[in-house]
Amino acid sequence: MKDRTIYIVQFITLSFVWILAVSITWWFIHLVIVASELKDAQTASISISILAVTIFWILAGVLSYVFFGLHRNAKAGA
Amino acid sequence: MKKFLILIVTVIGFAAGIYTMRGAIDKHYEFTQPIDFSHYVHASKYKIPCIACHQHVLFGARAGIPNIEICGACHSTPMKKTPGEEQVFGYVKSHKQIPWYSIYYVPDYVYFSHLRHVVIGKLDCKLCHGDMAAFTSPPITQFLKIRMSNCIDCHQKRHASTDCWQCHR
Amino acid sequence: MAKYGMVIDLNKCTSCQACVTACKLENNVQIVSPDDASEGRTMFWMKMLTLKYEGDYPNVKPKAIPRNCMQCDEPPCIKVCPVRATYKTEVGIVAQIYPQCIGCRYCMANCPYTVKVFNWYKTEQPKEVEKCDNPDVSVRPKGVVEKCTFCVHRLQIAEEKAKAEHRKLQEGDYVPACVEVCPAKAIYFGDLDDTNSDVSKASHDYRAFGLLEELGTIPKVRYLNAIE
Amino acid sequence: MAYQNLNDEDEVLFKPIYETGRGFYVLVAILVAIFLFGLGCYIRQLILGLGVTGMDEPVTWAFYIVDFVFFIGISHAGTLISAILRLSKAEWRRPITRMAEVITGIVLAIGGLHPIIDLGRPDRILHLFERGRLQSPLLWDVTSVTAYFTASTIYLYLPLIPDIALLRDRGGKLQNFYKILAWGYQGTAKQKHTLERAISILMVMVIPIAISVHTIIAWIFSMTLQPGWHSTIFGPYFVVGAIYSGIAALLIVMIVFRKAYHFEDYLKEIHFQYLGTLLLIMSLLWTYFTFAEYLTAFYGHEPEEMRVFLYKFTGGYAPFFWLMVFCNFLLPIIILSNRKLKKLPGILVASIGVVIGMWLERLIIVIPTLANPRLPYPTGIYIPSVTEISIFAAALSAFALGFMGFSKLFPLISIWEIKEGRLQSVHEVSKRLREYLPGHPEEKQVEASVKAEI
Repeated sequence: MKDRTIYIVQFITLSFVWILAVSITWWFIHLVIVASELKDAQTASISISILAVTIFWILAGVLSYVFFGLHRNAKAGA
Repeated sequence: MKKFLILIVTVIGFAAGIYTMRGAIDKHYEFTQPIDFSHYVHASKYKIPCIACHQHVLFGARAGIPNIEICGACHSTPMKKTPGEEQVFGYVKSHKQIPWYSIYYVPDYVYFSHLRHVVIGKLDCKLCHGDMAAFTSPPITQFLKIRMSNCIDCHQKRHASTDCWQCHR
Repeated sequence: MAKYGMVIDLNKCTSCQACVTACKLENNVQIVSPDDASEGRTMFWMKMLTLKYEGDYPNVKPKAIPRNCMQCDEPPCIKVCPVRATYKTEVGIVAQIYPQCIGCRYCMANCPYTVKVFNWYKTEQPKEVEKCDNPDVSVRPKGVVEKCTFCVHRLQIAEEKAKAEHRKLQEGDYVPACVEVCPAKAIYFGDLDDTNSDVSKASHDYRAFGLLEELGTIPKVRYLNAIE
Repeated sequence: MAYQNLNDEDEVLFKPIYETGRGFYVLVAILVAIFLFGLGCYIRQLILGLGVTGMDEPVTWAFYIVDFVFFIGISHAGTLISAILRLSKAEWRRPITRMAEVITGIVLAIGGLHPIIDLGRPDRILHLFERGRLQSPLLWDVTSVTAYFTASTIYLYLPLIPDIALLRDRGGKLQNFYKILAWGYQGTAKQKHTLERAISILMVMVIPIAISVHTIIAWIFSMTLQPGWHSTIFGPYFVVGAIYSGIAALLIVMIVFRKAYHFEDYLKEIHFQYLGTLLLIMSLLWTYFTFAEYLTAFYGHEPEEMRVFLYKFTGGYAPFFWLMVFCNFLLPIIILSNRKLKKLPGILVASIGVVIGMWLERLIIVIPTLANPRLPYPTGIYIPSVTEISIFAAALSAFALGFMGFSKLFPLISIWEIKEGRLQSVHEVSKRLREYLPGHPEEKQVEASVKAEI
């Protein structure tokens, strides 16, 4: 298999983590909006979502850091 | 490798497809009403108001489909010779109810009251049922699809209650 | 806004269970098969709760009280619902929205009165009562939690009728089935905020108490203690 | 695919990936059969409703929730132990961490599914996303389990990258698979640095996430008003129990795979000794928590609390309760504090006892409270149905299958960490030791004394 395709597939697998992080953020924003519309436990929703969303973004960030770090620092020509 | 790519693309495509199709899956009506009833003739030509036949609208939850008692009130003597009227006579004479198909229905866990919407809320029938007076044959699909999002949209627009228990039971 | 509540006078209550039957029929509560009942899956929204047995063997006198949903003002069940299927309405009734319920049974685990019941199987009424189904109340599908709603469908209809007649909802326009049927007139029902209503007066009676009041759930179903 | 013997120093660790015996396939077949039976039972439950389980009116949460808490508890083996050992630079961690992380990943996936199995209407699971209510502990749980699963998978994957690169460089089967997963790792100094940095960020992050997961599971119970659940120490109590059962599960897995794959040279007696000591400490800690929990309930003597208390101690659940005390307290303490018994068979027995005991503990926590509601309802004893038991068996076999599948794709012992240990750690550790010691002992002096010691 060509290196190029391998890189693309790796990139797609990495993007899954970002899809997860973004969709969870989206989900939590949606829940906070619903909570504020219904005036039902807004503060709890906001604080919990801030906590959870940060964790997912950090995790996705760490994984991307490794991905790009490994590719940038690879030996030339390989 | 190609297999893997194809797999991913199909999975994503499938998910997207389901998501977009979610609302589009509708009940298809494949039947013809027993009589080729023309709302146009009744409501537009002879200017009969809706509630003259759909009488239950004023009194309760269900609108009810008018049947031989109401039809027979006018069609006891022949007015015009059309095949449709012949059929009505047939039903009226033999005291048989006309087997209309109901198109608009709500699930049993929803309380939809015509009284509340038409009498208290003073809504126009056209809002949900469309301009029935223009129809020359009986409708076969819902004009406003009966879906919770449609209810909620309208309730929010008109500042009606969106409290769950007002409609769910 | 009204705040509906109920007071059950245990002095008048004869434990005849008319309310239990009326509730079952009014709300299409499933009549389970004997096999299921023996497994502990009976379904009651209104249930006779035997608090204690008085006397010795041949002359045992069970002391039973009717128990429905307490319609708490601070309901523990709504706090834990993950999907907002149960919530407190503005008239104070704790509603259960069946099409929303995912059947996690967390509310059942958190209800100190254990009033909620779960549909273990698809609802299949015995043939004899099939035709008695009340069209005003939906038949719950399998896998959802249900409970006493103070016959909220009656409120829907009563409110609508009053509005159509351009008047306010009066006392007695809306009463749940158990109140209507009680032969001893032991159950008072009405607006707790209205100081003139029977129920409001009764709830401030010196005999009044609530079940497990100490938990801070503020039950809106209260009892009048029986005096021997 | 033929097994490529490259005469690597750690050839034994590569061997299971390329060679598969007949026993393996037989075992897989049996496990798949068990799993399929459980799946069938679940499908039956989907069609007929939750009535096929043994749950009834007051006992509305039973086996599935018990299994859920149990599996999530086991998952703490993993990441938590591996992160703590890595963080504290315990050198003996090297052959252990990988297995611990794999346990976490697989068990979390299985445990996380259990609440869905428990739902009456799993088809409405989307309501959680559309109309979720963040005040409900169940939603905290969904979030934290997802976060933990993501974190632990990443934490499993990152230390796996150098090993995948090793497999890639050997050639042989699944070339493209390894090429994709290796992420272009070649072992350059900068790459190593990147990886190590990421791992150290993750191990700091994983510990609070892991603790939060089990605390939140405890909160599902303790946030309610029910007697026996409404307790402030439930959070730490569950975490301690989770780590306890996790270590036991890890020991079982280690002993089994040591035997099956001939890892005797890597998993030495000393590893089991250390982990056994850890198990003993957790056992004492668990006993302390249990004692504190029940003593407060007993001393307060609230009637409702006492009803649950007596139900556990002398009532219908007494056999399970005392079996739990035996499995979690007596058995491990007798075995692990006795030098003669603290050998591999003894540790295996103690670990199995602990796993069973911790499962019973979850049972003891969930069911007696529900079986004794505050108001006087008639209650019977809860008896699980075939469906529940077979789904539990299916979950266990899914765990075994997952682990076996993993062992056929990746090395179960972190090869690069072993190599690194050989090359660097001896030197590093002696240097570190010198830092601890008062005075300034010379390097040669230390080496001489170390040699003399050996």
